[in-house]
Order: sequence, then structure tokens, then C-alpha cells
Amino acid sequence: MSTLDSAILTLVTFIPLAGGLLLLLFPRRDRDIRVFALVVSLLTFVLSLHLPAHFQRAQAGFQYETDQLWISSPNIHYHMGVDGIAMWLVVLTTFLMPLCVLISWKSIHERVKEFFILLLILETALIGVFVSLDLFLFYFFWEATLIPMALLIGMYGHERRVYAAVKFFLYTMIASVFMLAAIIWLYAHTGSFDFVVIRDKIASGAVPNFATAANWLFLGFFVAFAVKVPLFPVHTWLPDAHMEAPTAGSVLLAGVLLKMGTYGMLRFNLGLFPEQSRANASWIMVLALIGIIYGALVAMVQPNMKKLIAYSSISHLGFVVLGIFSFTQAGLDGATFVMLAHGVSTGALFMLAGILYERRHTYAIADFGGLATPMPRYATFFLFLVLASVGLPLLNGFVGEFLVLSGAFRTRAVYGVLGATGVIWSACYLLWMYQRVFFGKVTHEVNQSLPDLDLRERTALLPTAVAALVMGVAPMLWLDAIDPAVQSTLAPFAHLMSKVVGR
Amino acid sequence: MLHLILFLFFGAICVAGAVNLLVQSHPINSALSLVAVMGSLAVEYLLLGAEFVAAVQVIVYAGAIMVLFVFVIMLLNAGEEERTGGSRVALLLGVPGMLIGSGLVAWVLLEHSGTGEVAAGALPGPPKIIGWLLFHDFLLPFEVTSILVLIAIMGAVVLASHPETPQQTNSQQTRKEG
Amino acid sequence: MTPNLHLWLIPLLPLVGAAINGIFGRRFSRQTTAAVALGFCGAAFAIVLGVAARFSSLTLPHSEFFASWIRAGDFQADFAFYLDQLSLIMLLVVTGVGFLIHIYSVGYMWEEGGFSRFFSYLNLFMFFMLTLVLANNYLLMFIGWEGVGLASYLLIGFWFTKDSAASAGKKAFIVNRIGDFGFLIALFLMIQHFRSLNFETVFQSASSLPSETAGAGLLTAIGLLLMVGAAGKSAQIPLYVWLPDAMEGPTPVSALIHAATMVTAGVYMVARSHVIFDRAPMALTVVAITGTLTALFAATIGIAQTDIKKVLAYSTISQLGYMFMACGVAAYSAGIFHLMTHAFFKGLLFLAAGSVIHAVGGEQDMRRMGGLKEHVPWTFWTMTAATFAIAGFPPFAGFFSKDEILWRASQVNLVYWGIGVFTAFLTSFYMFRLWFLTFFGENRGEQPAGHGGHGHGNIHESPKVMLVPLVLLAFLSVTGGWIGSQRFEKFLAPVFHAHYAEQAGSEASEITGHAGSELIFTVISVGAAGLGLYLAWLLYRRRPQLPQQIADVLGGFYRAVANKYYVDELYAILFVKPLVDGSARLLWHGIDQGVIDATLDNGAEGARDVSDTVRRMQSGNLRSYAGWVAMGAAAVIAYMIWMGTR
Amino acid sequence: MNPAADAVQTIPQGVEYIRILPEIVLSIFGMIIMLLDPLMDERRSQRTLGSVALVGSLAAIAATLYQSQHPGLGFWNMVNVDSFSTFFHFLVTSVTAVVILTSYEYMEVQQIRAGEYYGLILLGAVGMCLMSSAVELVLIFIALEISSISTYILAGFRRRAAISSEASVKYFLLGSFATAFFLYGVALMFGATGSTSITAIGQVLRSGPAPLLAYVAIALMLVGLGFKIAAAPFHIWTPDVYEGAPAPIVGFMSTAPKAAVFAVLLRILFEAHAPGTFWLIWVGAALSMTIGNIAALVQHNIKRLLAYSSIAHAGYLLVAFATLPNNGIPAAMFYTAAYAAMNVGAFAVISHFAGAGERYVTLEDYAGLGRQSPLLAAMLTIFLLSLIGIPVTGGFFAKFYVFSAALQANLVGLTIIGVLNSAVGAYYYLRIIVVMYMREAREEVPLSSVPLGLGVALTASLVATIYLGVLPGRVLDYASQSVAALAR
Amino acid sequence: MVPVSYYLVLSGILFACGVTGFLIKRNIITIFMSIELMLNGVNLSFVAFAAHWHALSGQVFVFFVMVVAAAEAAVGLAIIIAVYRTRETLNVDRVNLLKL
Repeated sequence: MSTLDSAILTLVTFIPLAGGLLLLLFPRRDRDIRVFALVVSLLTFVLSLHLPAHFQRAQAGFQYETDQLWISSPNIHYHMGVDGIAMWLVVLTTFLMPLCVLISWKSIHERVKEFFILLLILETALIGVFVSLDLFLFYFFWEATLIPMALLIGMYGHERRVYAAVKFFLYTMIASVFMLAAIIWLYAHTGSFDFVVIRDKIASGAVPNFATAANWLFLGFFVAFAVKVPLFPVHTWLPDAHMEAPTAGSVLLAGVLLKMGTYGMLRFNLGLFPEQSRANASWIMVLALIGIIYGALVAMVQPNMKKLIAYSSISHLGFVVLGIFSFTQAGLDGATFVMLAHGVSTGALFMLAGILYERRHTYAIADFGGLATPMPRYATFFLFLVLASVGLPLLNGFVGEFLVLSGAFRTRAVYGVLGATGVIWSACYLLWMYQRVFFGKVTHEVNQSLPDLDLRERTALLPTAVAALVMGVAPMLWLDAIDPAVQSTLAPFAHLMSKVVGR
Repeated sequence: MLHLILFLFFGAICVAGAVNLLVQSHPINSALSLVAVMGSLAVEYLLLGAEFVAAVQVIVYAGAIMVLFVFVIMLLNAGEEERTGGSRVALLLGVPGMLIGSGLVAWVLLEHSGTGEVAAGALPGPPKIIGWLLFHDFLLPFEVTSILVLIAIMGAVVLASHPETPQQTNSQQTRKEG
Repeated sequence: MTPNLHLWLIPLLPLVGAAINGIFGRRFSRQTTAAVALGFCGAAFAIVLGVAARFSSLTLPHSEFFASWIRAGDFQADFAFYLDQLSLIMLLVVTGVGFLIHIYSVGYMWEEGGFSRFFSYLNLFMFFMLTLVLANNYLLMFIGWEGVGLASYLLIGFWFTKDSAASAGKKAFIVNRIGDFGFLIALFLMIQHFRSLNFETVFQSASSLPSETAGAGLLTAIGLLLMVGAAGKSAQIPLYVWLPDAMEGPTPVSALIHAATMVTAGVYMVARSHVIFDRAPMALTVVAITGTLTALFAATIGIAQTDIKKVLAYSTISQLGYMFMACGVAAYSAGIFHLMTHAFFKGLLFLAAGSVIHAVGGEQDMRRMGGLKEHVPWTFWTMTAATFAIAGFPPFAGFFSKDEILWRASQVNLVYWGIGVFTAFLTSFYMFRLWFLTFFGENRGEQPAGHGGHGHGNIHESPKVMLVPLVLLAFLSVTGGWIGSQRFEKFLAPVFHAHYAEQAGSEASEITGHAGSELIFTVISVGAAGLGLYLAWLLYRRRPQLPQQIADVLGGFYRAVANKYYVDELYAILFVKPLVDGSARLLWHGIDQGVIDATLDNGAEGARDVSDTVRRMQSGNLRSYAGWVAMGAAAVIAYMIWMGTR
Repeated sequence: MNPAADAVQTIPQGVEYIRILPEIVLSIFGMIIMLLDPLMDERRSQRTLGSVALVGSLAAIAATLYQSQHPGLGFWNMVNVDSFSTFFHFLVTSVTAVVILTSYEYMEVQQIRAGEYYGLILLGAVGMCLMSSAVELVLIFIALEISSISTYILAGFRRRAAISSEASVKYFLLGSFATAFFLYGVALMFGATGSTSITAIGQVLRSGPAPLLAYVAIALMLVGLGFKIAAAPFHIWTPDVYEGAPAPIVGFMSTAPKAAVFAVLLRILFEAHAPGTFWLIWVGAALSMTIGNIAALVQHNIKRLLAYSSIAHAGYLLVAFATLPNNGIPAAMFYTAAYAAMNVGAFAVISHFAGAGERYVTLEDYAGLGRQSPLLAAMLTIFLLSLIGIPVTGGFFAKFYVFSAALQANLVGLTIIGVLNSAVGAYYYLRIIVVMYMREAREEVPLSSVPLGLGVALTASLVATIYLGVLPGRVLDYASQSVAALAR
Repeated sequence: MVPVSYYLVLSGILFACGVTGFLIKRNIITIFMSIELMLNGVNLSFVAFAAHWHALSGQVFVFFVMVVAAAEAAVGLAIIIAVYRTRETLNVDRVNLLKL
């Protein structure tokens, strides 16, 4: 293993933070700040490409590991590493970040420095969540995402930003406290924060009192993740947060932050508590299904473009949870893929909504209509990404959803069937919205002269469109790294499956 | 027997003084009741043999501290107590709490104090031995009390003195603003 | 070693064309755009012809693997193509008719805005349709399946500034999605039970299962779900509602997608999955009944339509019903045969109708036409050929295929046949009604006063570029059936009978055995068609005032028919409105805001109230504070004494 | 400790003075200030005296470090210098230094000219230092009085403000009231065991069933100490006093004396082995956390809000007292240190921001601070985050150690209450952050630039907060050494 | 011979009277006097226990308490004066600017 391999995760994680700190020293010349933020985020992205480039795809375990003792009491390690799942989420984060910088180029014109500092800090925290293998480290990054995000919403948001920011913060904070309690319990009874150590100890039955506490521990983790996902009925923070967040905030919120929840379920709920996961799967899947259908139906009737996309996220993330708790290879592969795909396409949709907001300062669907005429390029991008989101084959949305549903179907047919109705709903709400915004005659005179996408905006959008296409056509580029990771996650379920189902 | 009579007599004065302190509405009367309490307490100390303590009680407590009280009462020209009903909590919670607490403590003291009887002047405390104790075993607390006294002096000086000139400018400012 | 045919070129060429026109089309001249579109589409056609030429030298079915697409656990789906007789026919139809329609479109769309966009979409459609046809597994087929839906959405909504067009596109997509939902579930069932979506694997596994004559089982379920998908795509009851609305698209689109190719994908899929259907009689019956009912139902609506394209749309639905009827009676080759001839004549009908519309400057209402025969002779004559073909007059193409279907249906159940014949009568009637109304009599249209888009002022024949495809298709509509159903069936036999169907031999003998009775049935059906022609002549040529009287007599029934049995309205009341209102009122305002957020807000409010109460402790009064302390002290003392005395 | 040597010894040995060296240093500097004050020009005295005080506190820190090399008993078993008391000495003297730095600007802005201010801080610190090292109840009482009386006076230092003297008198009267309870407890403990030495009491209480009188004594002492640490239901004075007292002093008295009282509490509970207190502590902890956090939800005055927060934190801290000494003692010690770091820092910002006459102390005044002074706002944010208990701040590990100690002692219920409370608590800290960053200032709050002294103070608190959050190991290890001394 | 507990109870009564005074008196000075009363009660306990244990240290403590009381008195009365200056009242019920 080369030195770069062992240091790469640290580099990728902390370069944005370093950039943010450097920004502190910058004079308040907005242009320089923007350019610098872009450079830092691009650098991070390029570096992060090292991960998939040198990833041993056939290998299941964690790679690029670094493990150093950080604090001896409690026994906290600086333990980082990625498997195929986490790796792609890291790349997703670094991929979206330069786009976020680009999309915020003009829309943020006050307190620019703080904005980009927050953005870069947020990137570090987000990446940290995905690469941490030490529960403490994980919890730290987990909480650390909260603050810059809440500040982004609260400082740069729209009218009800404070309400949204506080709601977001409290919802997730209160929920993650349960996870903290569970983590502390685990530490108190295993003497370690290390994910691998704890997992092995639990698996070998070396944890005292585990049997009585296991279900509570599972729930402690689960609640924190479920709020983040967000799962019905703890989802109501999301529409508000999205509604008020600045575009870059929404992109990251939908694109990456929500995935922290599903990633957490995948890694920790399934990884540490396979038996409890299995025991609780049925109601969790029901919640996921409710999320899929409910989110879609509510999205359908939203009068506001951004809220609509927000509710659609609830629906899409329902797929992810459904896939995760199907405990099938296809389901988990698909869930991971949906995470990535949703990050790209919904992130892009939020960027598009933001572009429109920059021009018209409204998200209300009723304020638009017939936009395809003045803004054909914009309409094209929008359509493309709507279709990606709808799950059109050969675009990124389809692969994941298909795998998830087939996995869910295999677990219990009715789940698959109900989940598959999501295919219909998503077409309903997105196309209806698209029609109302873009088709017909231009109904508001102001919209007649809206400028089409400029070069910067196209530069920001094009990568997402390309990614959406490539992911749809060649999902194997992603899946062949994800598959072994999923396989090892599911390993403890193999014998459980035979025990419970007798199959 | 005499011991008991004296104890009860001066104890009664003590309690009467204490109750009178509570009942009197003018602070000067309360202060005088407190002096009575302290005086009779000095006698109780004597009964227990603590002669030096008794003397100091009269000199320091009744003599110095109470004079200070009376001085302040006079200085501030404190008059009759107003009968304001500011606090129901004190009556509804505090007094029952006090009764329960003191009842329990009294019970413990009577029944479970683990103490026997004591003769008059059981433990004489002559100044010599007390002095030796003060400057030997209790040297550190003794020295430290000097710090305490120092603080008290400083504090009294600071707080009792008139606030400095900026007060006027400040209050003028507020008046202007008002 | 089978030769590498580079089948991937067939779908990919149109895709390249689409991409070029989509990305750079804005900067192209119309000529360049047209050249690109036609070039790539034509190239695909040429390759298909090349494949057809080498066809006899191939070992069939011929598979070509290109790349693996999805692999997750034990599930795998590839980019791999599958060529057999069935797909060859489909390829020929799609590329051939498609190419002709491309040519036609150049003329038709020449003066429209978004020329390059149109051809980009059209090529995109070709890509997906060819993928659908060539796929070697259900998932790849599903790509095409959804993709043609997308292209259809785009093309129906091509004139997106028209609200009705935009809505129609959306409706088409969503209704198709409902069908796709069924298709998806079918796929899941296959994955679960066959562990694969490869045609060969699935069919192999399915053929090893016993026929589910006794009761419904896995195969029945798969079959029914596939039928849901097919019903969506091929506009069968109850999912047909999108197709009439789809006529909002440009007419070549209606011809290509909504008549010749895409809508027949359902038929293709059912035929392709015949192994499953063969073993699921109940599913087959459902297919047959659906097809039969749709054929009749759509035909009755067709009678009362006044929009020339709507008539054709309902006629398409009706004809698709025939095809499903054929599949439902396990006469797959008959269905495919009809699919092919239908592609010719219905494509032609639409193109001709387009030519008519073009001629009268965008007018689509037949009541405003009439007497066009002299103005547009080429169109008239080609349309005549197509009309006779669809009505089922020998020796036009439609006769052979429809006759075959009816005869095969009669073998299974005479009810199918009866309805089929009645439908044939209705078909003949409304088609000739159209014919008479459009081309004969006086011109009832207002004198076109310089209608902007076309700007010719007078009724005029279409340019040559449009007429050439008309003529070619007319030729095919006439001669397409001459190949004969028997020969056609024999060509397809390896697909439908070769290694899977066990009763292949017995059926073949049946066909030859009952030549005599077949003739009787043929006469009856041709007679029905003739009756239709007569009635149309009577009503719309001889006594033009009669239809109105009949309509008045029929009253409510006529209104119901004219309004398409109010099905759209019914769906709106039954599904759309409750869903939208329910989502808004119950879910969003009700649960989201009313329950969850309200609970949270009340919780927060409650916490504030509690907080307010707690801070009342802090009355500011010193004695109260002392009271608290005293009480607390008492409690502490009491507790400690209790501890001490325990 | 050699009893024989003890018997013959009539005057304290040299090393014993080292064992009270920080106290001596602080007293000397306090007296120097007292002497210098009248000699100096009023206008310039502030700076000089402040500097002297700073030097004094730094010298005391140095003395503490030096003292740590000479552990042992001194002055006839009156004081005991061990890692435990060194820890608290260091804490108290550091807090003193930071508070003095904070006060420079504050005193100027408030136009308070009194050299006694610094003298009182230093002399008060003597009491606090002594409290942690004293192992004799009467000395503890005197030390407690020293620290209390100096803070009574300091609380009333804004004498032009009515609320300041009100705070002072409330604090004084209730404080004396509570001290009387403590003293009564000492008396009864003396009666129950015949000794006031904690070691001796511990021996008696360990040797057999404790007399009932001892229980009452402990109860009364707990009342007194509970009052000082603002544990419910004896917390009631805190909000009023914190609101009225000068901001730097609030920072001071919410940390240093509190830490010292916690040290006393640790000694009494663990070293003297007070029996039967478990549920008392349990209920006290739960009540404090809950009342503090809930009442803070609707506060508008930021000082008052932090007062309630300090009640809540006392509750978290008390959780450690209900656990096993092995984990509980280090956890509690760590908590006091972390709390001191973050709270002193927060109050430093508040002091700076309050302006003349402490006009700007409501939440609304903080609106727009994030824009007006990003650095100051960022610092306050970090302190607040630490108070919430976000990782990589001292506040996180403080809570972490306490709760993991609780879980190791199987106090699941208390842990859940605590964890829920810290979630609720997040809300009101967050409100401050929200206001700073997300609300626009309604009126322009005058804000001077941060002077050097305050800057150093803030940086020091910040560094301490972060250090405790990133590398808590050393401090915890050091605290763990005390376990052996306290819990035999 | 008198039981030591009598003395103790007397001290307890004085302490309780002090507490009661704190609770019911309105005048700040009187309240402060109540505190002195409490301290006096404690002192009696110290002396009584000293007699019980035959330990003179108990008497020594009384001195310390007295010093503390004196210091407290000095400071307390100064504070009271300060309050009187700003509020012009000695009634605790009126000293309630700080609340809630």
C-alpha cells in the first residue's frame, strides 16, 4: 500500500476544512473567495477520484484504512476506511461540492466568505461521516454536519429560514442523542468505539447484557438515522428545510445529508445488529412504503416547486430504506445505487429550481408556465433530470429503483408491489409539475424575457446530466465496487435467513 | 438540679428572645431581643464550662456585632415593618418545611444523638489551652480567617461608600434618554 | 461460429442521429437536419435489410452480447440482442415504415418550428423501439418499452405551448407507467422464480412448468401482469384513454408511434412471451376478452367521432384489439400478421389524413371537409387503398390478416368471432364514413383565409416528399397481405412452435383440415364489411341529413358514444380527483400539517408552557426562595433520616 | 503521614507552606492590590491593579505547578495536597486569570473604579483553592465563607444598577442562610463522630453503621453545598443573581467557586464516605437537569438563560456523583474543567458585548452579531456548542464521561433523563446562535473592537475548550489519579 | 446533670427560629438577624458536643464561627446599605426586580 493510499482519506476529508480555514484569512473580495472555494472543492474532487481509481473492487473489506490511537481514554481511534458503499458516497459528496460552489456564485452576494467557509466545513463533515470507522469519529462528523447546515439554512435562506433551521437542527439533534446513548452503551460494555471491533464482539457474543439491550440499541441508532433519511412520520423537517435553504444547501441536503441516514442504517443498523434488523424489518419496510407513496402523493399537490422536490426526496429515500431492509443482495445494491442516483438527479433538480429562483425570486409553480419558450436549454436540462428522477431506464434513477424493488419483492411480494406504485406516482408529480412550469403559453409577462442558462450554470448542470446518463448506461462501474461490500454486509444474514425463513 | 433549672431558665429566655425577635415588627426591638438571646446563650456556655467562649460571646457578639446592627438600623432609619404579603411560598412551603425539618431533627437529637448527660462545667475551656489549639492545630484556619476579615473590610468599604462620580453622568444620560 | 451481425448498430444509429440533431440541430439548416435524421434512420433500415438478406444463413435464434449492464448478486441483465423471425419482422416493419414516415415528416414539418427537435425525438423513438424489438431480455426490452413511452411523451407534447398537447403527453406517459407497473411486477416475479430475465432462460424455465389449466399459478400471474403492461402500451381497456388524446401530436407521429409501431409493442411482447401465455390459459383468455371488447368498444366510439384523427385513433385501438384477440386465441402469428398489415395501412391512413389536414390548413374536423377528392388526388387514391384495406376487402392487405384472426377466433369461441365480425362491420362503416365525409360531396369548410402556418391560401396537394411515402405504403397496403397467412405462419413457426409448444403438430393439421368452413366465415366477414360500406354510403353520401336524425333518436346513447362513454370523466372522478384532493387535504394538510407538525408544534408549545410554569418558581421574592430551600432541606433531612433508620 | 513526627512538631515545616503556596501567593497579591489602591491615581489605577492581579494569578498557577511536586498533608492534617487538589487549584487559578483578563475592558466600560475588585477576586480565589485542598470541615467552612463573601461583594459591584445590589443582597442572604445549614451539618457531624477531619470521619463512617446523627449532618451539609452548586431544589437563587451580577463575575462565580464546592462534595461523598445519598443525588441530578433546561427555554436575558443552563449543568455533573467512584470522580472533575472553560469563555463574550451599564444582554441584542463581529460570534458559537455537547468540544467529553460512567454503573434511567435533557438543552443554546446569525439587528448595537486582554482571555478559553474536546485523555488521566486518594 | 440532648434541642429551636424568621420577616435587617440567630444555635451545638466528646476543639470552632459571623455582618450590613441606597426600602418583598 502506498503512502498516498493510507493518507488519501485524511486528505480528502480535511482539505476542504483546510481550505475553509485559509478562507478565513482572505480579504473580503468576493470573487477571490469564490474562485478559491471552487479550486479547493475541485482539488478535493480530483483527489477523491483516487479512491475509485485504485480501489480493489473484488475485495470486500475496508480499504485505504488508517487506524491511529487518538484518545486513550476513552479508547478513541482515528480509524478511517471505505468500502465500496462509502467510497461512492464520498465521491458523490466531492462531486456535488464544486457544483454547489458554482451554483452559489451569484446567488450569494452577502456574507460570501462565511458562506463558502461553511460550505467547505460542511464538506469535511460530510466526507467524515462516510469514512469514519470509529463510532466516536462518526458521531462527531455526524453532529458536525448539523451546524454548518443549520447555519447555511438560517443565514442564507428565505423568509421562514429561522424556523426551518431550528426545526432541522432540533429534529436531528434530538434524534441523534439516542444514537449517542447507544454508542455510549456500546462503549461502556465493549471498551471500544471501533466499528469492526464492536461488530466482531457482538457477533461472537462477547458483550455482556447485549441480549436485553440489543433492541434498544438498534432503535437508538435507527431513530437517529430515520430522522435523517427522513422516514415517515419524522419527515416534516425536510420540506421546510429545503424550502428555506439556499440552493447549495438544498443540493447538499438532498444530495448527501439524507444519505447519511440511509448509510448509517446500512452500516450500523445492519452491521452491528443483524438480528434486530431482521426482527424489526417488517415495520420499517412498512414505514418506507408509506414514505414512498405518501411522499409522492403529497409531492403531487405541492404548489411550490422546491417543496415538491423535497417531498419527492422523501419518496425516493423510502426506496432506499425499503431496499436496505429487504436484506437481499439486489435490494442493498439498489439502495446504494439509489442513494447515488438520487444525489445526482435531485441535487441537479434543486440547482435548477435555484436557477429559476435567482431569476424570479419565487418557487411557486403558479408563477411560471410556458418557460420552455424563453428558456429552451433550461427546459431541456430540467426535463432530462426529471426523467432521471422519474426512473427512466438508461438514466440513473432506474437501476437502483429496479434493484430495490426486485429485492423487496423477493422478501415479500406485497412490499415490492406497493413500492412499484412509486413508479407511477413519480411520473405523476414530476411530469405534472414540468407541464405546469414549462408547457403552455407564457402566462406571466415577466417570464417572457427570462434569460436562458448562462455558461456558468451550464457548467454546473452538465456534469450532473452526464453523470445521470453514465450511471444509467453503465451502472456496473459503480455496482462492481458496491456489490462485494453489500455481500459482506449481508454475510451475517445468510445464516439468519436460513434460521428464520428456513429457505 | 440547679444545673437543670438554670438551663431551663436561660433556655426559656433564649427561646423567648428568639420568638420575640420574630414577633416584633420594629427592627430595633428585634435587635434587642437578639441581644437577650445572645446574653442568655453566654450563660448556657458557662453552664457547659466554656467560660472563654461565653466571654467572647458577650464581647464579640452582643458587644460588637449587635452594635453594628443597631448602628445600621439607626443609620438607615429603619421603621416599622410593612406587612406585605409578597410570598405565599414561604408560608405554604417554607413554614411547613421548617416544622417538618426541625421536628425530625429534634427527634433525632433527643432520641438518637448518642449523647449522655453532662455535668455543669463539664469541659472547662481555659484561654490558655484554647489559645494553644488556635495557634497549633488550628493555625491555618486561624490565619485564613484573617483573609476573611480582610475581604469583609474591603467589601464593606466598597459597598458602603457612595458610588463614584460617573453615577451622575450616567443617571443624567438616562434622564435625557427618558 | 455464428457471424457477428453488429446488431447494436441498428438501434444505435438512430440514437446518434438523435444526439446530433438534439445537440447541434439548433445550428443546422433544415436540409442538414433532415439529412442527418434520414441518413441515420435509413442506415438502420439498410442494415436491417442486410440482416434480412443474410437471414437464411443464420442459426436462429441469434444472440449477440455486447456488455453487461446490471449485475447484483445473482441477478444479471445485459446489453444483448436477440434475433429471430419475430424480431426480424418487427425490425423490418419498424425501420421500413419508420423510414417512410421520416421522409414524409420532412415535408410535413418543413414549416414548423422546432424542426431539428422533432427529428431528434423521432430518431430517439427509433432507437428505443429498435431496442425493444431486439432485446434479448425483459429488462432491456423494458428500456425500450419505457423509452418509446418517453419519445411518445415528447412527440405528443411537441407543440408544448398548446395546453392540450402538453396534457396529452403527460397523460400518455402516466397511463403507460401504470401499465409499466404491471410489467415491472411481472419482471420481479420472473426474477424471483427464474432468477433471470433472459428470454431463453425464462422460456426454458417456463416451459418446464406444467400448463396451469387447473388453476391460476405463477405463469398466470406473470401473464396477467404482462398483459397489464401490454394494455398500457397498446391502449387496451382500461388503459386505452391516452391514445385518442395522443392525436395532439404531429400527424407523422401519430402514424409512426400511435399506429404503426409503438402501440403494437404490447402485441409483440405478448407474442414474445407466448411460452408463458401458452401455459396460462386463464391469462390467455383474459387477453382474448380484453382484445375483443376493446375492438368492439373502440369501434363504437369511432362511429361518432368527427375529428379525422380521432376516428383513426379509435380505429387503431380497435385494430389492436383484434391483434390481442389473435394472441388470446394463441394465434400469435395471425396477430403479428395483422400487426404488420396494420402498420402499412394504418400508417398510410394517418399519413394521408395528415396530408388532408395539411391540405386544408390544419383543419381536423371532418364536418368542415368534403369534396377534397379533386384537390388532393394522390392523397385520395392512397387513402382509398388504405380504407379498403382496413375494412377488409380482398385483396387488400387487411383482408388477409383480419380474416385469419377471425377464423382462428371462431375455432376457439364463436362469441369472439361474432363480435369480431360485428366490429369489422363497424370498422368498415366508420372508415367509409370518414372517406365519404372527407373526399366526397361539397366542401363544407370555411374558405381558408390565409391561415398563417401554411400560408398557401388554397386547398392544395402535398409536396412530393410526402406523397412518395404515401404511394409506397399504399402499395404495401394493397399487396402486403398477398404473402398469405399460411406462409407467414410457417415463417414464424420456429418462434411460436419450434422447441416450446407441444401441440404444434396438431394445430398445423387443423389449419389445413377446415378449409371449407373457413370460406364461409370469410364470406360473412367480407359481407359485414360490405354492409358497412353500404351503410356509410347511405348515410353520408345519399342522405346526409339522416345521421343527425338517427343521433336524435338515439339521444343519450349517441351522446355517450360521442363523448367516448364518458370514460375520461369517469376516471377523473374515480381516480384523479380523489387522489389529488385526498393528497392535498388528507395527506398534506391533514397528516403532514395537521397531525405531525401540529403535534410537534403543540409539543413545543407545551414545553414552553411548562417552561413558563417552571420559571414561575422564580417569583423574585427572597422569602419564597427561602421557602423552597426550607422545603427542600426538610425533604433531604427526611429522606436521610429514613435512610438512617432503615 | 507519621503520627510520631506529628506529635513533636510544634511549628509547621517549610514544605507545608509549599502546600498552601498558591493561597499564599494569591493573598500576598491581594494585599498588594489593597495597599496600592489608595496610593494610585484613580484613573490609572485600574490598569495597573489589573496587571498586578493578573501577575498574581499567573504566579498562583506557577505555584500550583510547583506545589504539585510536593504532595502530602500539611498544617496538622488541615490541608492535603494531592492530584485532586492540584487539579482544582489549577482550575481555580486559571479561571481567575481569565476572569481578570476579561475584566480589564469591562471595568473601563462600566466605569467602575475600584481596585478592591481585583483584590476581592484574588482573595476569593484563596478560599476556593483552600476548599479543594482542605480536609477539615471547619477549614472548609471558612474557605467556603471566604469564597462566598467575596462573591457576594463582587455580585454587587455594579452599584449604580439596582439589580446588581439586589442580586448581591439576595445572594448574600440566601447564601448565608445556606451556609448556616452547612455549618449546622458540620456541628452535627462533629457531634456524631467527634471529629471534623474528613479522614477521621471517613474512618468512623466506614467502620460500622453510621449513627443517625451523621445522616442528618450529611443532609444538612448537602443542603448547604447543594445551594452553592445550584442544584435543584436549591438552585433558586441562581437566575436572579446571575442576571444582576457583573458579567465577568458571573463567569467567575459560575465556575471557580462551583468547581471548588464540587471538590468539597466529592471529598464528603467519597472520601468521607457519606452513606445513603444515592437517591438524593439521583433525584437532585434529575431535577436540576430538567428544571434548568426547561426553565431556560423561554428566557430572553442571556445571562439569565446561562444561569438556568448552569443549573442544568450542575445536574449533569451530579450524575457523576451517583456513579461508582472509579469512573465518577474523574468524570466529575473533567466536567468541572470543561464547564469552566466554556462558561468563562461565553461570559467573556457577554461581558464584552454588554456595553456600558450592561444594556445589551437580551437575546434580541445579539441579533446580527454574526454579521457585525463574525469572530466574536464564532467564538460564542463554539462555547455554546460546547455547552450543548457537540463533539470535539470539551462539553462533549464532559457529558460523555459522565454518561458512560452512569451506564457503567447501570444508571440507565438517569442516563436517559440526562441525554434527553441535553437534547432539550440544545434548543435554547441554539436560539442564541440562531439569533446571532439568522436575525437582522433591529438597532445598531455599538461594538468596540476586542482589546488585547479580552482577546487573550477568549483565546485561552477557546483553546481550553477545544483541547478538552480533542485531547481529553491527559486531563482525564490526571483526574483518574485522584480516585485512589479519594475512594479507598 | 442535664442531658446533652437538651442543649442540642435548644440549639435546634434557635436554629428553627432563625429559619422561621428568614421566612416570615420582611425587613432585611431582621432577616439578617435571623441568620445570626441560626449561627448562634449552631454555636450552642458545637459547645454541647464539645462537652460530650470532651474535645476542646468544639469550643475553638465557635471562635471561627464568630469571626465568620462578624465578617458576614460587616459585609451584609454594607450590602444592605447599598440596597437601601438604590431602592430606598428595606422590605424584601419590594426587592424583586429580578424574577422569572
